[in-house]
Formats: sequence, C-alpha cells, structure tokens
Amino acid sequence: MFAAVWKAIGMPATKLRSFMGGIHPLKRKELTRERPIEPIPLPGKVVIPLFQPAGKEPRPIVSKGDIVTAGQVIAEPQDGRGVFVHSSVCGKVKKVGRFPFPAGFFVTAAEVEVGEGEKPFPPMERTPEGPEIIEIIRNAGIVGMGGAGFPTHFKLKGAREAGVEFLLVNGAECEPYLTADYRVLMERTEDLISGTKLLLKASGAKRAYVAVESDKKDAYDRLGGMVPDDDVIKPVLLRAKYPQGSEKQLIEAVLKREVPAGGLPADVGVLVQNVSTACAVHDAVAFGKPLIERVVTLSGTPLKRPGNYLVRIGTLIEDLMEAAGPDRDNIGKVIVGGPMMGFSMSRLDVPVARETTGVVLLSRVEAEVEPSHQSCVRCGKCLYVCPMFLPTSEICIAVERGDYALAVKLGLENCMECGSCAYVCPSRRPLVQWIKTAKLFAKKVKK
Amino acid sequence: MSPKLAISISPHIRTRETVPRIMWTVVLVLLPAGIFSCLNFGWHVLSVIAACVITAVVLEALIQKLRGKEITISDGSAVLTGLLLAYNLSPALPIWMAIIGTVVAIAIGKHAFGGLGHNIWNPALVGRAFLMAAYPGAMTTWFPSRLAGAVDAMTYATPLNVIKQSLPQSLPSLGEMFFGIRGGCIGETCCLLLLLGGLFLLWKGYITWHIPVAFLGSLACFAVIASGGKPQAAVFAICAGGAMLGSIYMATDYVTSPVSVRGMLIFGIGCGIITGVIRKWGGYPEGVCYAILLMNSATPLIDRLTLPRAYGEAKRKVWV
Amino acid sequence: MRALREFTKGIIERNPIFVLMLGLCPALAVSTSVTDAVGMGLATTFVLVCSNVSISIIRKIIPYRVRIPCYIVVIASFVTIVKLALNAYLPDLYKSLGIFVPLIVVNCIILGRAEAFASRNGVGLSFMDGLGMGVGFGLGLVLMGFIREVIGAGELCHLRVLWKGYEPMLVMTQPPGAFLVLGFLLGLFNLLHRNLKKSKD
Amino acid sequence: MDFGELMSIFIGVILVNNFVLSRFLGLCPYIGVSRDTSSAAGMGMAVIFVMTMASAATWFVYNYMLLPNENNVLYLLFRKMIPGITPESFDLSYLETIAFILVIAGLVQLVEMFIAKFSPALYRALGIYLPLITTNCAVLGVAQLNIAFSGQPFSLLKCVVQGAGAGVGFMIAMLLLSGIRERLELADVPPSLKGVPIAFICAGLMSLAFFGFMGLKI
Amino acid sequence: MNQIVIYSVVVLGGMGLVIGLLLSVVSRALAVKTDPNVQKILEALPNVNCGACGYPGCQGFAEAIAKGEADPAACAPGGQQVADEIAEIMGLEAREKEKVVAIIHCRGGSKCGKAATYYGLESCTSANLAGFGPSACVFGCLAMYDCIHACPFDAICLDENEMAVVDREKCVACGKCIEICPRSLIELVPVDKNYHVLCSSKDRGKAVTSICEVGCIGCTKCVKACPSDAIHMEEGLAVIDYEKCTNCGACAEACPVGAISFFAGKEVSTV
Repeated sequence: MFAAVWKAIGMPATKLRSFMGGIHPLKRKELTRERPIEPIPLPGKVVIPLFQPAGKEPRPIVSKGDIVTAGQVIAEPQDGRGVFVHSSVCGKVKKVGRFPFPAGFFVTAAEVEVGEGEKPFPPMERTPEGPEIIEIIRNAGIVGMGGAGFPTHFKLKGAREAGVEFLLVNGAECEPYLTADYRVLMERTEDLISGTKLLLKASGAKRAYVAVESDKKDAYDRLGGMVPDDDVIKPVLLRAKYPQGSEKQLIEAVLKREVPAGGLPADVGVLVQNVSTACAVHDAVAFGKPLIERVVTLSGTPLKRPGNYLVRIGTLIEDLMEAAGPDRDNIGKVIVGGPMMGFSMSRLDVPVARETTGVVLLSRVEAEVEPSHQSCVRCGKCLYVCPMFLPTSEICIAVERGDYALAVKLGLENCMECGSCAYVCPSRRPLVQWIKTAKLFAKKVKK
Repeated sequence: MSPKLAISISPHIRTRETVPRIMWTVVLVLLPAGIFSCLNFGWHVLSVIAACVITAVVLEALIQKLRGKEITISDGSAVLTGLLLAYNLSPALPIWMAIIGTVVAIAIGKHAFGGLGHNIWNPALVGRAFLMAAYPGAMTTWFPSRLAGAVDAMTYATPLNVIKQSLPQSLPSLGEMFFGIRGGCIGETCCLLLLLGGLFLLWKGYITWHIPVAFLGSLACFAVIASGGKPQAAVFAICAGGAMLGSIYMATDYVTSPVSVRGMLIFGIGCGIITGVIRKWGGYPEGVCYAILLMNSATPLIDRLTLPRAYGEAKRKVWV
Repeated sequence: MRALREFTKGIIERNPIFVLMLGLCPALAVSTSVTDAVGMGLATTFVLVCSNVSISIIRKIIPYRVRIPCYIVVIASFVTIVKLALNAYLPDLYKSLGIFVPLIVVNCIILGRAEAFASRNGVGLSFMDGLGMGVGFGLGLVLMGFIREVIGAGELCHLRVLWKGYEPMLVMTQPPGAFLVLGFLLGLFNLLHRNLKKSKD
Repeated sequence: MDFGELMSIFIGVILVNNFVLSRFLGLCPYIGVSRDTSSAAGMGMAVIFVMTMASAATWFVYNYMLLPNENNVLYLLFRKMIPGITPESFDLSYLETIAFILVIAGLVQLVEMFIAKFSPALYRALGIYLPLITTNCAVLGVAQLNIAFSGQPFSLLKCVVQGAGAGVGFMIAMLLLSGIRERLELADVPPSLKGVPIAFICAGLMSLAFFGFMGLKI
Repeated sequence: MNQIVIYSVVVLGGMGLVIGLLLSVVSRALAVKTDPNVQKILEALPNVNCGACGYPGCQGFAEAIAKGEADPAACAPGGQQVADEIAEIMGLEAREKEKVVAIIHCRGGSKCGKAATYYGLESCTSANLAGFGPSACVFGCLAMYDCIHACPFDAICLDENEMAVVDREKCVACGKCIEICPRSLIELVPVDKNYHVLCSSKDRGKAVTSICEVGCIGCTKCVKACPSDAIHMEEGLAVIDYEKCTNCGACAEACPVGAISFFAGKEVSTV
C-alpha cells in the first residue's frame, strides 16, 4: 500500500531495505564523520565498572593496594552468563566499591591509579575452533558494544544451541552524532572481516550480512571491494532511518523476519553482533587482547575538536572531554550514548563502560527543553513512527492517570525506549519518560 | 564553577513541529476560503467570522481562568474552532446566533470534557449541530452567490437544497461549483482553495490522506451508485455541500478521529456513507456535519478495535 | 419530628433526580413543559404514596422471596388507576404524557422506596417518605420543565412569558436539550453539594 | 408481508427514534452499565434478546387474553358455559400494564434460569444483566408502544421487528457511550461534571448527532 | 360490571398462578449453586436493579462486594441502612495498627544542593533515571514525593524544609512508600524508638559537608557515645541497631551535624 502510493506520487522506487515506522532526525554526523580514530592520552585514574546487564555482577578479585597490569583479570564471573573483567591500565588499585554508572545507578567498580608498564599484546600462534572461540571471548570480557552490553559469549552459546542460520553484523549506527562504528568500518575493515568469520565459526551460522545505512555508502563500497562476491560475508545497504540499528528492526530490514514478542533473535535463526564487537573478537582471538579499550565518538557543538577517540575502559567522562577541548561555559548537557537513547549526566565522574558508544555534548541553547505537559491531541504520529507498533499515546495516557495495569496490557513491556515517539510528539509530551517510569512502577505494583 | 548541566530523559532532540505551529498553519490555509466567501456573499460574512473567533478565544481564556488552569489561547486551537464554526454557518446568520453557537462549541463541546485533547466531538461541529437544532430557520436561510451575478436575496437555495426539494431553480455547473460560485455555508463553497490548503497540509505532514480520501471516495462511490451509475454525480457529491471542508479540515481533527491508519480508513468510509445516506434519504439536505459527529461518537470504539498489532505479537485481544 | 424529616429529606438532601439519580426517563421525557412536569409529578407522587402505604401495611404478610413481584403488582395496580383517571378527566395531559404514564410502574424510585423504606417502616413514616420523595421528584421535573420551556419555547405553562421578538431555542424542547439540561443540573448539584461539604468542614 | 415496511420500522427504531436517545427509555441501565465496553456489550445483547422475546410474548397476551375478539382465550373458554356471551364482555385491555409487567418479569426470570442451567458461559456473559431488565422501562416501553400509539395494534412480525430493532438501537447507543466514557475516564473533566453528569452531556451530544437521521425514509 | 371484575381476577390470578408455578418448578429443576455470601448480600440489597451503583444489577453489585471490589455504600436506593447490613455480612473491621512505622533516612529537602537542572516529570523515579537526578547528593531524597503519592493513608507530609516526613500516627506500615522510593531511603522501624539516623550518604566527610548541612559525615562520635553499643558504621554511615537501642539519646547529643535526631511524631527536633 505504502509502496504503491510512494510510486504514485512520483517518488523514486528504492531498493533500500528497511522496516516500518521510524523517523529521520537531523543526524549531525558531519561533525565527526571524517575524523579518524585517535587514541587519547592516558588519564590519571580509571574507574572500571564490573557491571553487566544480564546475570550476576562479577566478583572482584583485587583489593585496595594491589598492583595490576593492563589486561589483568580483576573480577571473575559468578554464573554462566558473566564475563571476566580486566584492568584497562597498569597501576595500583585505590578502591573497590560503589561508583556511579552512566545509566543512572551505582555499580561496583575498581578505581585504578594509572602507572607504568604497558606491554603490547603479541599475536597468537593458532586459530581456535568454534566452542573454543566462545571461551576466549568470555575470557576476554567481550560484551555487546553497540549499547546494550549483553555478554557476547552467552549470546553466541545460545545461538549455537538454537542453530542459527544468519549472522548480522550491525553497522547501521542510526543514532545521530555517533560515528564510532563508521570509523571502525572504514579503518578496521580487515579486522572486521576476520572477526566476522570468527563469529560465524563460533555461532555455527552459515552466512553473515554486514548491514550499513545508506548514509555510510563509502563504508559499504569499501567492504564490498574487500570481500569476494561469493563469500559467506555480504554487505547490505539499508535505508538511513532511526532506529535501524535496533536488533529487531535490523532483522526485519535485512531478512524480513519478525522476532516474536518476548523472544530472541535466535528464535528466528539470527544472531546480531555489533561491528565493534566483531573487531574486539578479532583482537581477542588473534592477539589474546581482552576488551580494555574501545572507540568512542566525542561530538557536539561545544567541543573544539570533536572526533572518534580510542579510549581505555573506565576513563572518566571529564578526562575524556578534555581531549576534545570543551568550551566549558557553553556545555548545556552531557549525554552518554546518542541523543535519542543516551543518558544525560548530572555529574562527570562517570566512567566510559564497555558499551559506551559515544559522548554527545549539547550547547546551552540546544539543551533547553520545553517543559510541556500539554494533553495528548491524539494526532497518532507516535503510532506511525513506533517501530514496535505500540499504541504509545494510549499507553502514556494510561500511565499519566496511574493505570499501570492498562499500560501493561497495551504493551508497555514491549517498548524498547527508542524515543521516536517523543521525538515527533507535537504536544511535547514526555512519552519515553512516562514509559521508563511506568516500567519501574509496574514492576513494583506487580510485586 | 561552570553553570549547571541540564538533565532530562531521552530523547534529547525533538522535531520542530508543535501543536501551536500546526494549529496556526491550519488557520492560515483556511483564510483564503474566508476571503473568497466575503467576495462571494458580502461583508456580513466577515462579522460572523470575527464574532465566532473572538467569542471562542475570550471564552476559552475565561473558562481556563475560572478552572485555574494555564491559559492556552495562544496555541491557536480556539481560533481554529471559531473559524471552522464560522465556516460552517450560513452567511445570513445573525451575529448573536453565531455567538451562541460558539459558546456551545467551546463550553460544551470542548471544555466540559476538559479542553484540548479530551473532547470527544469536534467542537465546531457541536456548535453547528446545536444551532441547526436550535434555530433551523435561520441556519437554512441562504445568501445567493454575488459572483454568480445574483442580486435577488429573497429566495435562494444551495445546490443540495435544489436536489432535495426538487426546486425549479437551476443548478450551477460543476465547474462553477468547483470554483465556489454557488450558495452555501461561509467556508464550504470554494473547493479549489480548500483543496489547495489540504494539499499543503498533506505536504507538511499535518494531516494524512487516509480520512479525506476515504471520506470523499466512499461518498463519491455512494453517489454514483445511488444515481444509477452517473459519474458526474460523484463530482457533484464532492463539490456540493460541505464535503470538501468537512473531509479535509473537520474529519481530520486529531483529537476526535481515530489514531491508527485502519481506524482512519474506517472513520472516513463511515463518514462518507452516512453523508450519502442522509443526503439521499434523510430529512436534511446536507449530512456532513452529522456524519462526522456520529463517527466521532464511534471513534473510541474504532480506536479500540484497530489498535495496531504490536511487533512480534501474533494477535492482539480486542476487548482489553 | 421524624416524619417531617422523612418528608424534607426527599426534596433536597436525597432528591430522587439530582442526588439519587433515579427515575430519569420520565424526568427527561415529560419535562418539555411545566404543565406536563406538574402532571407527571402529581401522578408519580400519588402512586408513590399509595404504594408505600399499602406495602407498609402488608409488609408483614408478604413472603420474603416473592416480595418484588408482589410490590410490582401493587404498584402496577395504582398506575392503572392513575392511567384510567387521567384518561377520563385530563385527556390532554394523558395524551402528552404518552406511554410514560404506564411506565411509572418501572420507575426505579417507586420500587426503590418500597423495598428500601416501606418494607421496613410503619405506615405513617412510609406515607411521609413517599410524599417527600414524590414532591422532590415533582420539583425536579418542574425545574427541568421550567428551564426547557422558557428557553425552548419562550413560554411557561404554554403562556408566552418572554419578550415578543424572542427566538425560541427549539433544541431545548428536544431530546438533546433534555440531556444537556439534566447533565448540567446534575453538575450544578454536585458543585453545590461539594461546596456545602467544604463549608461544613 | 412487505419487507420494505419491516425494514423501515427496523431502521427507524434504531436511528430515527432511538429508544434511548430520542424516546428516553431505559436511561437507568444506559447510564449505569455503560462504564466499560464489555458490560455494555453484555447488557446490550441481553436487552436485544429480552426485547424481542417480550414483544412476542406480550403480543400474544394482549391479542389473545386482553382484547375483546373472537380469539380471546377467555371467550373461547366461557362461551359454552355462559350462553349468549359476546367477546366484548372480555375487554380487559385496561389490564395491559399489570399483565405486561407480570409477563415480562416471569419471562426474564425463566430465561435467566434456562441460560444458567444450559449455558454457563452465556450466563456469565448475559445472565447478570437479565434481572436488570425486568424493571427496565425500555422493555415495558416497547410492549406499550407495540399496542398503544401506532393507531392499530401491530402484527406479530412487526412487533418482533420493532422489539429487536429497539434492542439493537439500545445496544448501539450503549456501546458508543461506553467507549466514550472509557476515554473520559482518562480525561481532565471538571470535577463537578465527572461521572454521571458528563455521561448525560455525552448522551445529549450523541442525540444531537443522531438528529442527522431525522426524517430518514428508506 | 360484575362479570368484568371476575374476569380480571381470573386473568390476573390465572397468569400469576401459571407463571408462579412455572417459575417454581423450573427453579427447582434448574437450581445452580451460588456463593452464600453473595446470596446474603443480594437479600440485603433493595433488588431494584436500577444500575445506579454502576454494576450490572443487584446481582453484579453483590458479587462485586463479595469480591471486595465494590463499596457497599454505593447503593443509592438502599442508603446507609443497607450499607451497614452489608458491612456486617462482610465482617469488615477496622485494621489493627502494626508495631512498626516507616521512616525516611534523609532530612535534606531544600537544604540539599542542586547539581543540575532537571526537565521532566515531577517524580523521583523519573528524575533518578535522568542521570542521578538534580540533587547534589546522590544518596538522599529527591524531594519529588513519589512516596507521598504512593501512600494510601496520607501518612507522609512535608516539613518546613520541603522534606517528606512520615506521620507516625497515620502510618500503618503497608510498605508502599518503601517499594516506590528509588533510592531506598525508607525503612520500617519500631514505633517506640525515637532516635534515628536521618541520612543515607555514604560519601566522605568533606563531600557531605559541601552539599548538605545535616548529612552524616562518618565521624563515629555517636558510636563512641552510645552506652549500649547499638551503633556501628557501615561504609561511612552510622547505623542504629534497634534491638539494642534504649532510647537514651546520647547519640543525638554527640552528633555534630544533627544527622541523628529525635523523631517521634511529625517533627524532627535536633538535640
């Protein structure tokens, strides 16, 4: 129906695959797009969070006063889902305790004072096989680096057991401002291909697709030039649309498969991994290098040198910002993550975690929020853009009146908080905020 | 120390479209039709429009003040309600009746339910239907079209009246009807201007095509079938009466129409068919207003029946 | 003293229409003019008083389980009496009240008072209760009738009361007007009630 | 039987002379049970059912027991015992109100018990609404309308059609109002208008919308 | 005339007889079991089936009451009398008061500094999601009063510092506020204990004093002052063991900032 109308009003027929719903926000990627990855100087101290979103928090095995080297294990998993955590720098442990975390809560973390003694990681001698790779990934502490931070080894194990057909390597990077994955695609293409092949081996999938949005066509072309046409790895170009990078939407766009509610991608025979994760897998298998650093986009108008920086895990946001030359008086808002789903910060002593994709700074003008509590005018715009097809307006009206049971019935739990609805809402209703709050309340009420 | 950071929950960027922006745009694209009407029916029209708009704004401010709520007359919704109501009135209506209609529209149609976003029926149409029931005589006294060269103001009928009552008067040509050279309500005559405005709103994304197309389409189909297969009956049905004004500007009212695409199609088709039925068999010559009001009443049910199927869910229970 | 209280409570404090919200069908249907409203009010009061009294008298001999059918038969008999009497003596009123005369049988207030009051109280109190409720109901009807007739026709008891050029707002005598007037009157009573409560606190 | 005439009775009683919105019948349950859509649907179904049954039952009672004609049951019973008696002696039409209410009450009770026994599912859906209908003036109203104000009594078929149509009209009005009221639960209605008052205002505006069908002739 | 009376009696009596017999036979044949409580309530109700209560008839209303969903006083025709009868059937009794009450371990309120400007819903849970909320103390009360809205007994009110405090007379220890508080500041404590640590900050002394006048700085003076050894330090915060506490008040006297205070009713008083 849409396609027919699309054609009828004279729009060019497009072959770009995509999903239903979604929005086209102002991307602002040009700020950092052409900035190559560049390491930042080592900070004075790092705070390495032990947090992981699934399973029990790993148990610290170092204590105050211990001397650690970069890549040394500082925490052990407590259950099958957990991963090892490594020190990202050489130095002395100053404290193991509760520290603030970007998502807005406290987690156990180890504070390490940076010292001397960095050593390069030598290449490994042999290439391991499937299950062995999974073990290496776990030992290297690799988690999903696209933002969710879900343990990669656990996902791979599940995928292997379910017998997935396809591996999707997610290079969509649909969040405005962020270009870290794009730079990884451009600069570490070979590592990416190698990492993808390792992931294929580990998961048992037959084919891999590397999904890239159409605004990163040069990355797509570069990738296409480096893999033969008959290879198991195939790049695909997707329409640039937010939230194209969300797992379910990516699967829908590439494979036209729908993940059932409450289900996993493995249920439809798919495994999704981020491009940075694939590179980290390559590093782990080829060099035995654990996940101790990552590429972070540091962008926004209040910065003099926005760019893509290679950052040690645990670097504090304030140290990170220094590298890009911030205009301190003009910083209105500091967002960890992208502006659509990221967390704004009231304090800057929070660390870069393994899943931190970027830090976006908004100027004072950009940060102004119209605090509107206008009632819903039922324009339905939130319904058209919702990639999960939820009746967002109805859910939020229910939440506004405190009827959490109704909100849950309408699909509250299915919301992934992508923020498309709140982006388009002409009444400026705090839709995502209601939903996030209601999810907490609904949980409490249920109990 | 640098100034305090702002914190809020994602998303941290927003589109520029806001409700006031949309409302004022609609008001703006409606203005040409009003100016045309002044030329067509004389300057009394202007005073009717002014009376409606001013009453609407003043009353809204008054009610919000009495209820101790924030006064939101600057969002343009009251202006739009007043304007749309005026466009739905006869050009010959006394000013005091227009004011009564506006009071009903704003006080009963809108604020009895809690104001913008809470009303069930389109306030302007509530005002019109009320006036129609309260003062049927005055509401069905028409001015002739000046542009058609008429000077005799004594007896005049709209094209739909001519059809309904089998009057000996001659009908305007379809072309004249499209350009609005005919009698009728203040804002409904010039289909061209209304259509252009509608296309502009469509282009801006303020309305979607579903309701107007479903409305006019089903009305046209009904007219063709009812007339025994004459295609020009479709054009007549769309251009006569308030179908164009109603389908583009009133039925698409965000608050009182369904939110989902399927719901909007059902809503539009329902409006079209009810309009056709009232025109063909009913006691009134025109049924657009009642059709929209009736479908407004059904909107909560339609909304409920057409909730989108959530991603990844096989089937949604209808009666939640 | 108690009797007086039973009488007065039905008029404002527990007004059948505006507070208990019972017997709304006739309240809307026959309040197009004050004349009809008075007629209906009297007819209902008569039935209410008679049924209350007779049910109070026979309340001890009616088996509990079949009490409702018994009440209905008693009420229906009085309604039939009213109906025949109206038909004989006030045929115009009878005509304009239409089917709402026989429908007094199913007016919720009558059965409600029979069950809630007359079946538990003595004859005298039941009489006063019926009278109070009936008068309250009648006054409610007259209030609605007054508003609707004056605005909707410019008349009172079919006599012109407003100025000559007054254009009657026809909708008031029609169903939408009835609903709206009742809706807003109920709202007004709510408001008064709450203000009273507030001033008491 | 003229199908067109039946159709016009049916449509007329739904749209033009809707029992609730233009005749003010059955307002208590209309306002009382329209708070949520599922009870409104249940009540509506029950009303359609009972109105249709009651129309038929009261037609038989009226024509065969109360009206003075050749088929009067009493006349047939007594004409052998009392010689020279005419049907006119059995004019009991003034008893209509009492007879109807008795018949309806009995009917409803009977239906309720049958459903409770034979279809517990249907009973759960409809049963609880059935007792509410005995004292619903819409049912007695349809019985009265069938006999009283149509010049001459309707035929059985017309009565049943009118009864069913009235029920359908009741259900439509009720469903619409229930949907509206569910939405208003979440609206910022002025406190003094909350609840029943706003429901009446809604009914008024719905009745205004139904004006569009005034004079509808098919 | 005489005849017509007889016929009326015959018709009505006959109809009544037939219908009554039919119904009684059928009701025997088709008996269905029901909840005795519902039956009792139904008998107490007026059985007018007016629908004014909002339930589908008296049966529906009775079932709703039996389930505890409906308010017995909602019956308009029945009035108070019926409501009382139903209450008797249902055996509703006044809830007994528990021996514990809630206490909020923070007294910052407006005394707590602001670190950021918060835009969004007035709700602690919401604000806490937005980067630790606006208040400078990440442990203390956000002062957007989710607990006050959550309390079904109106037992939480504001003091002069815009800080939420529990009214001990009204509190029934239902635990709703404890569930809702995003920073877990609320705890149930014995009602007869009057000295409490009204702070939850685990920060160090300097960090606390820079943002809050009444925050625990972890000086351990109270631990030393306590004669019954009821206070110990947990991550730089004093904690009272209520089993050992004797209500002597030595800790409150020793506290240099007033983080341990006398609190027995609505008012906090610093010793």
